[in-house]
This record gives sequence, structure tokens and C-alpha cells, in this order.
Amino acid sequence: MHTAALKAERPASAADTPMLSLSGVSKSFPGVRALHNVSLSLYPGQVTALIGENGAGKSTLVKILTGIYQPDEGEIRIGGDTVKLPTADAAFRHGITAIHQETVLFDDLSVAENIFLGHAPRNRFGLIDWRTMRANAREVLETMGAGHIDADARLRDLGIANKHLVAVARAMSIDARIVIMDEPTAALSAKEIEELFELIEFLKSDGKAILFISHKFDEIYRIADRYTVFRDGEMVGEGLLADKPQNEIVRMMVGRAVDHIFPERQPKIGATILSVSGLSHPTEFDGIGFELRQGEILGFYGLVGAGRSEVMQAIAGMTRTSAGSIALDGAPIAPKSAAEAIEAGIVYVPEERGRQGVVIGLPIFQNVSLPSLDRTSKSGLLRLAEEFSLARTYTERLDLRASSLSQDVGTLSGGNQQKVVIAKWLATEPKVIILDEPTKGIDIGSKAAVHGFMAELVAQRLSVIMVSSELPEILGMSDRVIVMREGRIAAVFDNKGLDAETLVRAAAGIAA
Amino acid sequence: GPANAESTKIALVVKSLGNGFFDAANKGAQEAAKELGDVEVIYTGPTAATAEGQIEIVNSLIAQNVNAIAISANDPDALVPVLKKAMDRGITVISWDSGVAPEGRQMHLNPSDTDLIGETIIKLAADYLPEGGDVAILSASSTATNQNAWIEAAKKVLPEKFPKINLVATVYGDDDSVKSTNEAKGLIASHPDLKAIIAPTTVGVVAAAQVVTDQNLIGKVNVTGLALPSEFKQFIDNGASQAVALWNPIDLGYSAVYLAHGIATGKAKAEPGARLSIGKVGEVTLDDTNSAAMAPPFQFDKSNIEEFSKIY
Amino acid sequence: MSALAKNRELWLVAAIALLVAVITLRFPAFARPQNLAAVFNDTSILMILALGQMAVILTRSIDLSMASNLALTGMIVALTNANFPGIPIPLIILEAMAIGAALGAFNGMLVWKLGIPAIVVTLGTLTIFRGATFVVAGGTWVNADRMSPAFIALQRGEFLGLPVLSWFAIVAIIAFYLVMTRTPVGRSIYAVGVNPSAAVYAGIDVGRAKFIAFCISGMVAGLCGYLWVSRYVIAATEVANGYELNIIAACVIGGVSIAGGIGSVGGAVLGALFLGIISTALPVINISPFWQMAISGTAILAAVILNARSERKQGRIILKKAEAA
Amino acid sequence: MSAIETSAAPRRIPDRLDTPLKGAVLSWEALLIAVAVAIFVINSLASPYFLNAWSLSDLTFNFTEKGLIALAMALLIISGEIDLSVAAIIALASTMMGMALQAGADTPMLVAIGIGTGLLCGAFNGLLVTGLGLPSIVVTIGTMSLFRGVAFIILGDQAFKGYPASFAFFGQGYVWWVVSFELTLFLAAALVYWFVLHRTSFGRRVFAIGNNPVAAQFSGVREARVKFILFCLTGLMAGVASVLITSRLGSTRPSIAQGYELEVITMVVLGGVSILGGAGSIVGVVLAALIMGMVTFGFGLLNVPGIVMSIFIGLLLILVIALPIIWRRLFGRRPA
Ligand SMILES: Nc1ncnc2c1ncn2[C@@H]1O[C@H](COP(=O)(O)OP(=O)(O)OP(=O)(O)O)[C@@H](O)[C@H]1O
Ligand SMILES: Nc1ncnc2c1ncn2[C@@H]1O[C@H](COP(=O)(O)OP(=O)(O)OP(=O)(O)O)[C@@H](O)[C@H]1O
Ligand SMILES: [Mg+2]
Ligand SMILES: [Mg+2]
Repeated sequence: MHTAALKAERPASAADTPMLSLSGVSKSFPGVRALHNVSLSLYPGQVTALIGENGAGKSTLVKILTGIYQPDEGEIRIGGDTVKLPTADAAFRHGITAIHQETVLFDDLSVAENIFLGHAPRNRFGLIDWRTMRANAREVLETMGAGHIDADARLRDLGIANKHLVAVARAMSIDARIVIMDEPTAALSAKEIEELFELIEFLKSDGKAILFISHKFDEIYRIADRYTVFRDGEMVGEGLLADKPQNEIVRMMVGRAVDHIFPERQPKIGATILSVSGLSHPTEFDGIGFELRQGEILGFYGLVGAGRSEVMQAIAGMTRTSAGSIALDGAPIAPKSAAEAIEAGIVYVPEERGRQGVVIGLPIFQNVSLPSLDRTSKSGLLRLAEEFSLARTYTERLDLRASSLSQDVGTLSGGNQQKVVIAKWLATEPKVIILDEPTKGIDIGSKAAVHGFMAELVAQRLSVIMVSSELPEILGMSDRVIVMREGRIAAVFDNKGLDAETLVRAAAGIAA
Repeated sequence: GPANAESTKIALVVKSLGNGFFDAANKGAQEAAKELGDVEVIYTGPTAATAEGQIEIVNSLIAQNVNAIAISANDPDALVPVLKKAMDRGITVISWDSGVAPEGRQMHLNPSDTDLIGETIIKLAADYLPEGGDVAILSASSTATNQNAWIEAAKKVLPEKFPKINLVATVYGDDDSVKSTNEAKGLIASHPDLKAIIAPTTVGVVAAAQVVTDQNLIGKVNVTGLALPSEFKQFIDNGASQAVALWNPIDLGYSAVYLAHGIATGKAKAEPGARLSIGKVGEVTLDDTNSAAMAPPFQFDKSNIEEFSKIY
Repeated sequence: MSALAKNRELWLVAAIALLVAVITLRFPAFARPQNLAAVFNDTSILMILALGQMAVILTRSIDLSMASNLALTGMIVALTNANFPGIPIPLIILEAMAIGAALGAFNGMLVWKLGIPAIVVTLGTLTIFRGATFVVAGGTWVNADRMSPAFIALQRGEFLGLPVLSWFAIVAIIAFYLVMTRTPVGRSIYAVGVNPSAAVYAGIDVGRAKFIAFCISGMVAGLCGYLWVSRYVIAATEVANGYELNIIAACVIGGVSIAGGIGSVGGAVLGALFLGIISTALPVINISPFWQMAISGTAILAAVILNARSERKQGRIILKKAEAA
Repeated sequence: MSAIETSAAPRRIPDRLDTPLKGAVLSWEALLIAVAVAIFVINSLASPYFLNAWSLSDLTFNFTEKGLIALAMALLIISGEIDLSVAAIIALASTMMGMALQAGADTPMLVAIGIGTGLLCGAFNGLLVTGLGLPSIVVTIGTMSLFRGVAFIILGDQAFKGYPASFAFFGQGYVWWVVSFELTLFLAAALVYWFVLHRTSFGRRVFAIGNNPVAAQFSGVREARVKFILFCLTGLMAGVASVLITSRLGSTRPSIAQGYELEVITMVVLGGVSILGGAGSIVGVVLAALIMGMVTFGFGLLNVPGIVMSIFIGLLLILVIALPIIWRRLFGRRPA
């Protein structure tokens, strides 16, 4: 209806017929329904923002549009024709290009080739013309304002932000009608974000249809013309952005008022349990010092790549440090491996669930007992009964949904895998638990369970460090918040009346 | 013993299958079987010339209750235990061509007299070197019993009988064409005055002759040694070699089976001094290690290679 | 480390120069151009094989069956030649490449369509192909007198002062260089090895790229089957037995990463040359041949350690200052 | 499953769904047992000499030595590494025993030196792989040449022989009737390795490392240490095999046990151990050893050349791996 209302104000043009439209699309993974009967339209010369919580299905949709995944059902139409996109190549040929959420690039290839792989310029013998390719690469980078990136450099030698710019350049190098950007700004600095926006404006004026995914509302309101909101894999609303205030969109996203998610708790904070001072690493972080008190949840906020994970991994024995000291309960410790840290009572629940967290191929109970094997076994001999009871105790507390404890952990949904991961480290009965992005990629229900469980843990006098990039989570759960920027501590806040803006400014290094 | 009412089963175990010399020996073995009647020859061997491979084969022959095993061994010592086991189970064991240590067999049939072979291989080179000069030996594998014995014998006769011949090196080509080729090239490169390469092995001699041909050294370096006429004819023809020698592998295979049959059926007894008949080939006398030698090596040159290359 | 020091090929060239220098000290004639050309010629087959193996290793696979493929194809073409001496040699060469490629395609299909790890597939075909060599020849062998003169003579002929065999290697090097650096197929082989999941995003079919790499290695092994049997004028079951590990060793010394994605035509060629020089030089300088194996083992280990050092992943460098320092 | 669900009483998750029996029937081991039985029956029908106590006893010599190494190699491959140098270790260990023999060592000393050399070689591999973080496949291609190369340097064209009579027992002796010492040792070792892999926390860690080395490390598994131990064990077993082979051959040549490494690996893979790591069982490896022994011996009884047998082994390897995959393609995954 509102579109109709606006129509009158605009000259009738191609902009009113979608360049790409998608309807009735569903996609399931074993145990997860990622998308259910969603629709989406992209218009030439307009930016459509796709909004939704983590795990709402945004990236899955992007992968369907770029030929990586095949939808279980549904229809994709480009310029009125129904199309099939069986491979990434087919998507290119239909003029669809994307900057994916994870940088999917080639570390050992040059920047130029990363940009042009698959559509490199050829000479008249059909051979790849490297000279032209390099020149074109420089040109693309230049127009994006990323001329500082050497087209001949090996990608491995670039920082994360520059890699991301290369990914953007790759998308730009394809002369596409439809440009998709899945959280393109997550790893970029303020200046680079500005340049990206200029680029988007340019693409808009060029008549391209753009899908823009971001969790940052300021960006969305700045650049987007339309919005589409996904919740739990369903499309729950769309329209022109100018009509919609932010709080309405948030309500659509979450399906209920935001502040009800986090458990009410009465923190009883005790004496210092962990103190870290002057912790440094040759290249990743420098002079990290803080104290964690008993029964406290200490939030670590920062932009992606700020070095929080590195610091936590150093505390938990995985990374060597060059200077600094750690004391647990007043006694200095210097764990040289995760095994030693676990023995001392510090556990690290890693952020990359698939790579660092679960051992796919082993059943749930064996995953849970892995760090506690010395306790469940007797002089090196396994005792299955002990393992099962340990696994049951912790997984049931987290309300794990599984058909049996002998099920391969790889067959669980993401959220349930995350519960197994948390259960596994809790089972070691630690004094300090470090949770790195504990709710990354898990559904709302599971999120609430994890948050509830964190509250329970601190109520039992455990101490928690929570690394998170999600502002609501940081604000909703932490007693204190430490903000990191570029490997250093930028600010420390008491979470009393703390607001999001202060945190974001500290993280980005913008003076208040 | 495993004597049975049916035919006598004799296994002819060779160093490796797919080797021309042994295939010719098998021809002779089949002839002997036909002649003796009621004899079944099992021609077998590993694909790669290893002792381990031969041991597995001997084990399966023991299980098949063969009456006799006649083996050309890849290793004189490693086969002893398993051959002893075969003898313990009543199987007649003889070695031929490449021998087994005395405790691992009842007798050994040398294709020819070791000293004689040693002398012949040097003589083959010396005959065409009236002025004398440098020669080198390209042998088979460093563990080959027969080659090592011949080389020993050759070195012994050098100072007295061939004072002008100067043996500059002994290298091993492992009966592998590539290795033999590399070694032959190495010899030529590192000994610029080399006049002859002596290869007492059918694989090595072909490789060396090919190298001499390829490097246009025909007339400068003479290749000689032990060669199968059928494999070597072209190098006599093209002049890379003046003459080579060999015994008759067909006769050798024939004799091995004939002797094995005699001992297995009790017609002959393997003991020092015994004279044993080998049918149409003649007879041999066992020495105090129960070894016997057949005819002196036969020489092939331009005059007769054509004729023999059609036979073996 | 400067860019120069990071360049693996330059390191290898330096190592080879050093090796040649050391050999020349003991045997002055070694460094003569004719001799070096002869070494190159002797190493031609290994170089060509190493290039084929490189294509497979780049895709994170491995081809253990190359030497057996070589033996089987060599046997078939030798039998063809023995039975039909009239068939022109260029056709024989085409036959060799086609049979080799077909055998490679068999490996490739199992890897692509069934997703069986390459090492398992080729461990199986390693014995199958060699057994088939024995079977097709009925347990016999083909030697010089059964091969036609042209069959033997081709690679020994000279062209512009170099033996034709060397020209085979040179053409193979140029062809591989063009394919690997200048064609989409070559680049997709690299891309698949560097990051298979990113390759999917770039529209590359990972399985198909592996399949193509196996076809290439098979084709090359087939070609070398002809070259081998005509060079050593013998086709037998045992031909090139165990050679697969030499081929892989040449790649490894040449800096081809067993983890895929890293390796260059120049590196593979130099790696093969390094091994070739060792095996041809040792007999020449009167080092006991019994030392050869230990020396090449040490060379492989040294190469792996050096490559790993230059390959070591750098930290992500979050600290700006540290970067400058 | 719906996303938001207020959790009341936590539900109870059963330990297992399948009864152990059902799992066993559908397992890899069951497939191997079927193959083994089939080969046994075919052998019995094809050759009148097969079903005989001594034949069956001789048969075991075809796999016991390689099988001993395969036990340790299975653990190593499950952990995601590989050792191509085992045959070379046999050669070097045998050479060391020969040297010790020349120096007048007695039988216990010889055994200690053989096993000790194996252990040291394994430790050397382990150090290069875990200490320097190098890929094991290339490291062991290098040490394969190095170890055997050292044996060649020491021995050249010579052989060591004249091992004492008491030394012969290991490779040629019988414990009881037709039961050889080698077979007894293999079965005992299989039991030990089964126990270690399937019943100890060490074995569990091996599986965890093979499935996900990073996650295992994060979970407090000392990956490098476990892998180092596995390389040592593999070297040790190669040392044990070296004692047996040297005793069985009664002599040492540097070319001993040529090509064994690929046969050992074939055995392990045929036994259902994933070459990519993370899965496998000792029962499978023992069955695979038995199958390979029966195939080679059975063909041997029919005087089929070894090279033709190897075609069969190669096909068996590919088929046994491919069949379950094709089966799954055709009939789809069984619902969990
Ligand atoms: N390959 C996969 N296998 C199984 N489940 C998957 C797979 N890919 C995505 N999912 C699941 O599908 C759901 C939607 O994921 P998707 O990545 O699309 O979310 P998103 O909206 O992009 O989230 P975010 O904002 O965190 O990027 C999640 O529950 C996720 O765990
Ligand atoms: N130079 C880089 N190249 C590739 N990936 C990088 C690079 N820098 C950072 N990353 C990736 O970005 C993510 C975050 O980096 P890191 O863990 O150091 O920062 P963080 O502050 O802990 O961020 P997060 O909020 O993700 O925990 C990781 O997944 C890391 O692998
Ligand atoms: Mg996403
Ligand atoms: Mg992080």
C-alpha cells in the first residue's frame, strides 16, 4: 500500500519493477530450517537492506542467490524470467555478484588474481593476459579508493580490512546488474566505510540493484532505500525505509521487546580472582591489564579484529606472550597449553565453533568429556558410565536437544552444537570461564538459554569473561565492559547506565 | 616324504618373472619334464627380484607339497631358513644359477665353473685390447651371489694372465635398466680412457651397449659380458660389442629340473664326489660343497649371433 | 627477509649451482656445457613427470600411480610397436598420451564422483596398473630387437644441437608454464588447492579441477611411458618400479606444497634437476653409489625444512606499531 | 523444532539409540568379516592344500610382520599423520643389529638394539613433524631415503649373517604346535593396541586429534605430544618387525623389506581406517591383515604370480572403500 502511495511522487520508471524477485524460497539443513517461504525484491538503482538477527537466514539467502546453495523450493526471477542458479558461475552469468560475509578469497594468490579469478581478461590466443589483468585490478581498486593496495601483493600479506576491500573489488570487477553485500562493513574502518558508501552511491546511480546486509542501523538508514526483515527464516516485513522508524524494525526483527531477553540478576561480586597485567604479544596485542572478580561477568567489546580473541587465547595458554603476568587466586600462573590452563581452572570457549569448538565425528558424550578425560577415566582407562553421566549432567542443564548422547555432534543444529561446546568446558568445573562470542549463530531460544545459564554460573560464584560483538548482549549481560581497539585496551566502563553509543565510539576510536 | 602316486611336482623358482634369461630356462625345464614323463613343472618367481618375495613363494610351494624346489636365489643367506623348512618337510631343494648357502640346499648347479666365468669375462675384453687399457665392471645387484663370485674370480686372474688390463671400477646397476644406464654413463664420464665395460649380467650389458651406442662411442668403448643372444644381437651387429658369452639357459633349466627329479625320486643322491646324470646334456660331478658346474661359457660374436638369437 | 630471499626458485638455483660447483671440484669436466646438457637430457623424463605430479599436488591430492601408469602405457605402446611396426611414431606418441590420460581419468573419476581420497585411489591403482602391465604382456617383456628402429631413434635424434628427448622436456615445460599460469584451467587448479571452499564461491567445480589434474598427470605419465621404454629400450613389468616417490620428492624439493596451492613450474623442474644431478653425478665423482640414497633423503628433508620456514604463516598483526617495527 | 520454547523440566537424553548389536551388524568390520569368510571359502575350494594346519600356519607369515606395523600405523593415520619410512626403519634396525652382532652382542642385546633403533627412528620422524610442524608425508619420504641410505652406507654390498641360533626363534619359532611366535606376538600386540585405542583416554585423544586437531588442542589435548608418541610407537613396531624379519631371513641386507610401507598402509586403509584421520578400528586392521595374507597365500597356492595378486588387492582396496559410498548414493542415508 505504502509503495502505491509513494508512486505518485516519483516519475514512473524501471525503478518500480523489480530487477530480481524471489518468492516462496525455502531451505533446510539437517536439523535447521534456515529459510521458510521467503520472498524478496530488488529494484534497479535502489539499495534494499536485509535485516535480521544472527541466524535469521540472511547469508543463506545470499548463498542461494549466488549459486552456492540450491533452494529446496521457490522461484527466482531476474528481469521477469525464471532462472536456475546451479553454480556460482551461473550466477555470474546472470549478472549477480556478491561480497560474502566470510572473506572467501585465496591467500596464496595475488590481489589481482583474487579479483579476476574466473573472469580474467584474455589475449587473442585465449591466454590470460596478466598485464591487462593487473592494470584492470589497479583501476578497480582505484575507483573504490583502495589504491593503496598493491595489485601484485600476495593476499596472505594483507590485513583483514584490506582483504575485505579486495573482496569488494572482486564483486565490483564483475559487470553485474545485481550487487549483494553481506555485512561488508564489519571489518572496515570508518574511512573505508565512507569510501564504500560512495561506491554504493555510484552503483545506485548506475542503475544497479543492491542488497545490503548489516546489523548497524546507522548505516542502513544512511544508505538503504528499502528494507526487508527476516525473523527465524521467515520474511516478516518489507517496504520503504523512510516510512519506518528504527524501533519498529527492531520489533519486527526480534518479535518482542528487546530488553526481555536478558535474565534479571543481582550480581554478588567478590574478591579478585584473575588478574592480568602488562600482557603483550609481539604483533597482536600490547599492555593488556585487567582484573576479574568472583561472580562477575566481564564483557569485552570491540570491532571484529580488535584482538580480543587473541588476548583470551593467551590467557588460556594457546598463544605465547612476550611479556606480562597472569595471577589466578593470587598465585601467578603461566599456562603453556590449554591443558595447563584447564588444570589451573581457566577455560576458554572458542568463537569458531566448527574449527575450535566441536570435534565433529565424535559423539556428543565424547565431546563433552574430552577436556575432562583425566577425571572420567581411571589411570588412563576409560569409564563410559562416568562419561555419560558427566555429559548428561551438563547437556541437560543447557537443555540440549538431541536424540541420544551417542549422536555424532556434527548432526546437531548450530545452536545445539554451541550448547555442547559450552557444556564441555563447564564440565571441567572451572574457576574462570571465558566465552568468546558465546551466542554467535545460535537461535533466539538457545541464546536465552545460554544467557540464563551464564547468570546461573555467576550466581554460583563462577567468574565469566564474555567476548561479544553484539551490543545488546554486552549491555544486557556484563557487570563491567572493557573495550579493545587495535590490540590495546581503549576503555573500561561500569555497566551502569552505559549506552551503546559510548561503547561504539570507544571501539572505533572516535572522541566523545 | 610327500611322494605321491601322481606326477612329480618340481618348482622352478626364478629371481624374477619377466626376465628373458629365466623364460629361456623355463623352456628347458619343460623339455626335461616332457622327457622324464609324469613331471609337472611349476614355473614361478616374484615380480621384483627380492628374497622376501621368494620366501612367500617357497612357503606356498611347501603347502602344495611339491616334490622338489629348484631355485635361483636372490639372496644366498636370506632364503636358507625357509629352504631348510622345506627340506624338513621332505622336499628336495637344489639351487641353480644363483646359489644358496650349502645348509639351505642339497646341491647347487653352477651354469659354469666360477673361475672359468671370471676368466672368460676378462678375456672377452682382453681379446680386443692387444695394447691393454682400462676396463670397468658393471654388475647386477651388489648382493647377487653369482656375479660377486665371478668378479672375485676375475680379479684373481687379472695380475697373472692379463697384466696389461687395468680394472678401474666395479659398479652395480641392480639389474635395473635405469640404474645400469646411469652407472654406465658414470663410468664413461669418470674414466675418459675406458676401453671396455664388462657387464656379467644380461640387463646391465644391454644398458651399457645402449649407452655406448647413444654416445657414439662405438669403436672406442667395447661392451662385453654375459648376454642373451636374442636381446643382444643388435649390439654385435652395430659394433658396440665385439663378443659376449653365455651358457645355454635352456640347458640350464633342463639340467635343474633333471637333477631335482633325480634326487627327489631317489634315483640320484647328492653327496660330495657323486656323478649325476643330466640326460641329454651329459653329467656333472659334485664337489665337496655339493656344487657342480656345467659347460664353459659359450662365446657369441658376429659369426654366430644370428643363429643363436633365434634360439634364446 | 627480502623478496629475493623468499623466492624459492632462486634458492634452488643457488643450491644447484653449489652442487654443480662441488661436483666440479672433484670432476672438472662436469660443468662443461655438453655435460650439463647431457644431465638435462637424462633428467628430462623426471622433469616431465614432476610437472604432472605438481598439477595433482596443487589440488591437494597426490598421484601415487604415475610410475605404474608409465609402465603400463610404455608396455602397451611397445607391444603396439612390436606388433605393428608400420604405425608412425607420432601416432604412437598420441596413443601413449591417450592411454595415460585415460588411466589418469580413471583415478580422477573415482576422486571426483565418489569422493575417495586421492591417496587411497592411487594406492590401489598403483598396484592395479602394474599388475595390468604384467597381464597385457603375458608376463614377457619387449626388448630392443622387437622395437622398430624409428621407435628407438626418435628421442635420440638431434634438433638444434639438443637431443629430441630434451626438446620433449622443453616443450613440456613451456606447455605447463602456459597452462598453469595463463589458462583458466591452470588457475582453477591453483585456486582449488589454495582454498577449496572459496573456489566454489568463485564458480569453480573442485572435483572437476581435480579430475583435470589427474588427466594431466596421467597424460604426462603415458608420454613418459613411451619415452622411458624407447630410452632404455626395454618394456617390462618392473619398469620404473618405486619411481613414484622420486617424482614426489622432486616436487617437494622444488617447493610444491603437499598441502596444495603452492608450487611453480620452475620449482618442479629445478627439483627434478636437483635429484637428476645427484643421481648422475655420484657415479662420476666416485662417491660410492651407496651414499646416493642418504644424500637425496637429506636433500628432501633440507628442502622441506627450508620451504616450511619461508611458508610459515605470519601473525595477523593487529598492532599498528609492531607492523612498522 | 521451534526456536522459542520455554524449558520446563529438562528432558532426558538417552545414552544410545541403536543397540550395540545393530551397530555391529552394519559396521565396516562386518563387511570385512564377510569378505574374509568368502576368501577363506574360495581358497578352500580352489586349492586342496589350503585347509591344513601347517598351510594355515605358514599363511600367517605373509602378514604378521606387516600387520604388527599396521597396528601402530593405524593409530598414526587415525591421528591424521602417516609414516612412509617404516620399511626403511626395518632396514636400518636390521643393519644396526648386524653391526651389534659383529661386535659380539648376544640375542637379548640384538633384540634391544633392533627395537631401540626403531624407536629412535620413530622419534626422529616425530620430532621433525611435531617439533618443526612439517607435513609427515614429505618428512617420511625424506627419512625413508635417509634411513635406508644409512643402511646402504654401512653395508654397501655386504651382508650380515651368522645370527645366533637362539635369535632364530623370533622369526622361525613355534610357541605351540603350528602356532608361530610371530602370530602369537601379532595377536598379543593386536590386543594391546585394541585396548589402547578403544579403551584408554590416550586412544580417545587420538580420535579427537584426527577429527579436529584444533578443537582437540583447545580442549586440552596435547596434540604434539600424542603425535610424537604415535611416531615413536610406529618406529618401535617397525623395530619389532625388523627383529622378526631379520630372524626369519637369518641375515641382513640393506634392501630388506623393500616396498613394505605401501603394503602396510594398504592394510590399514583396507581395515577401514580413514586416510584423512579420525576413524578406524583395530579389529578392522587385524581383519584386513588376515584378508591380505589369505589372498596372497591363496593365489600363491594356485601359483598365480604375485603381481597378478596385487591387481586383486588394489581392486579390493578401491571396491571396499567405494562400495559403501555407492550404496549410500543409491539408497540414500538411513534416517537417523
Ligand atoms: N551449511 C549449513 N549447515 C547447517 N546449518 C546451516 C548451514 N548454513 C547455515 N545454517 C544455519 O542456517 C541458519 C541461518 O544461517 P545464516 O548464516 O543464513 O544466518 P544470518 O542471518 O546470515 O546470520 P548472521 O547475521 O549471524 O550472519 C542458522 O541457524 C545456521 O546455523
Ligand atoms: N588478517 C586477517 N586475515 C584473516 N582473518 C582475519 C585477519 N584478522 C582477523 N581475522 C579474522 O577476524 C576474526 C576476528 O579476529 P580476532 O579474533 O583477532 O578479533 P576479535 O576482536 O577477537 O574479534 P571477534 O569479535 O571476532 O572475536 C577472526 O575470525 C579472525 O580469523
Ligand atoms: Mg550471515
Ligand atoms: Mg575473535
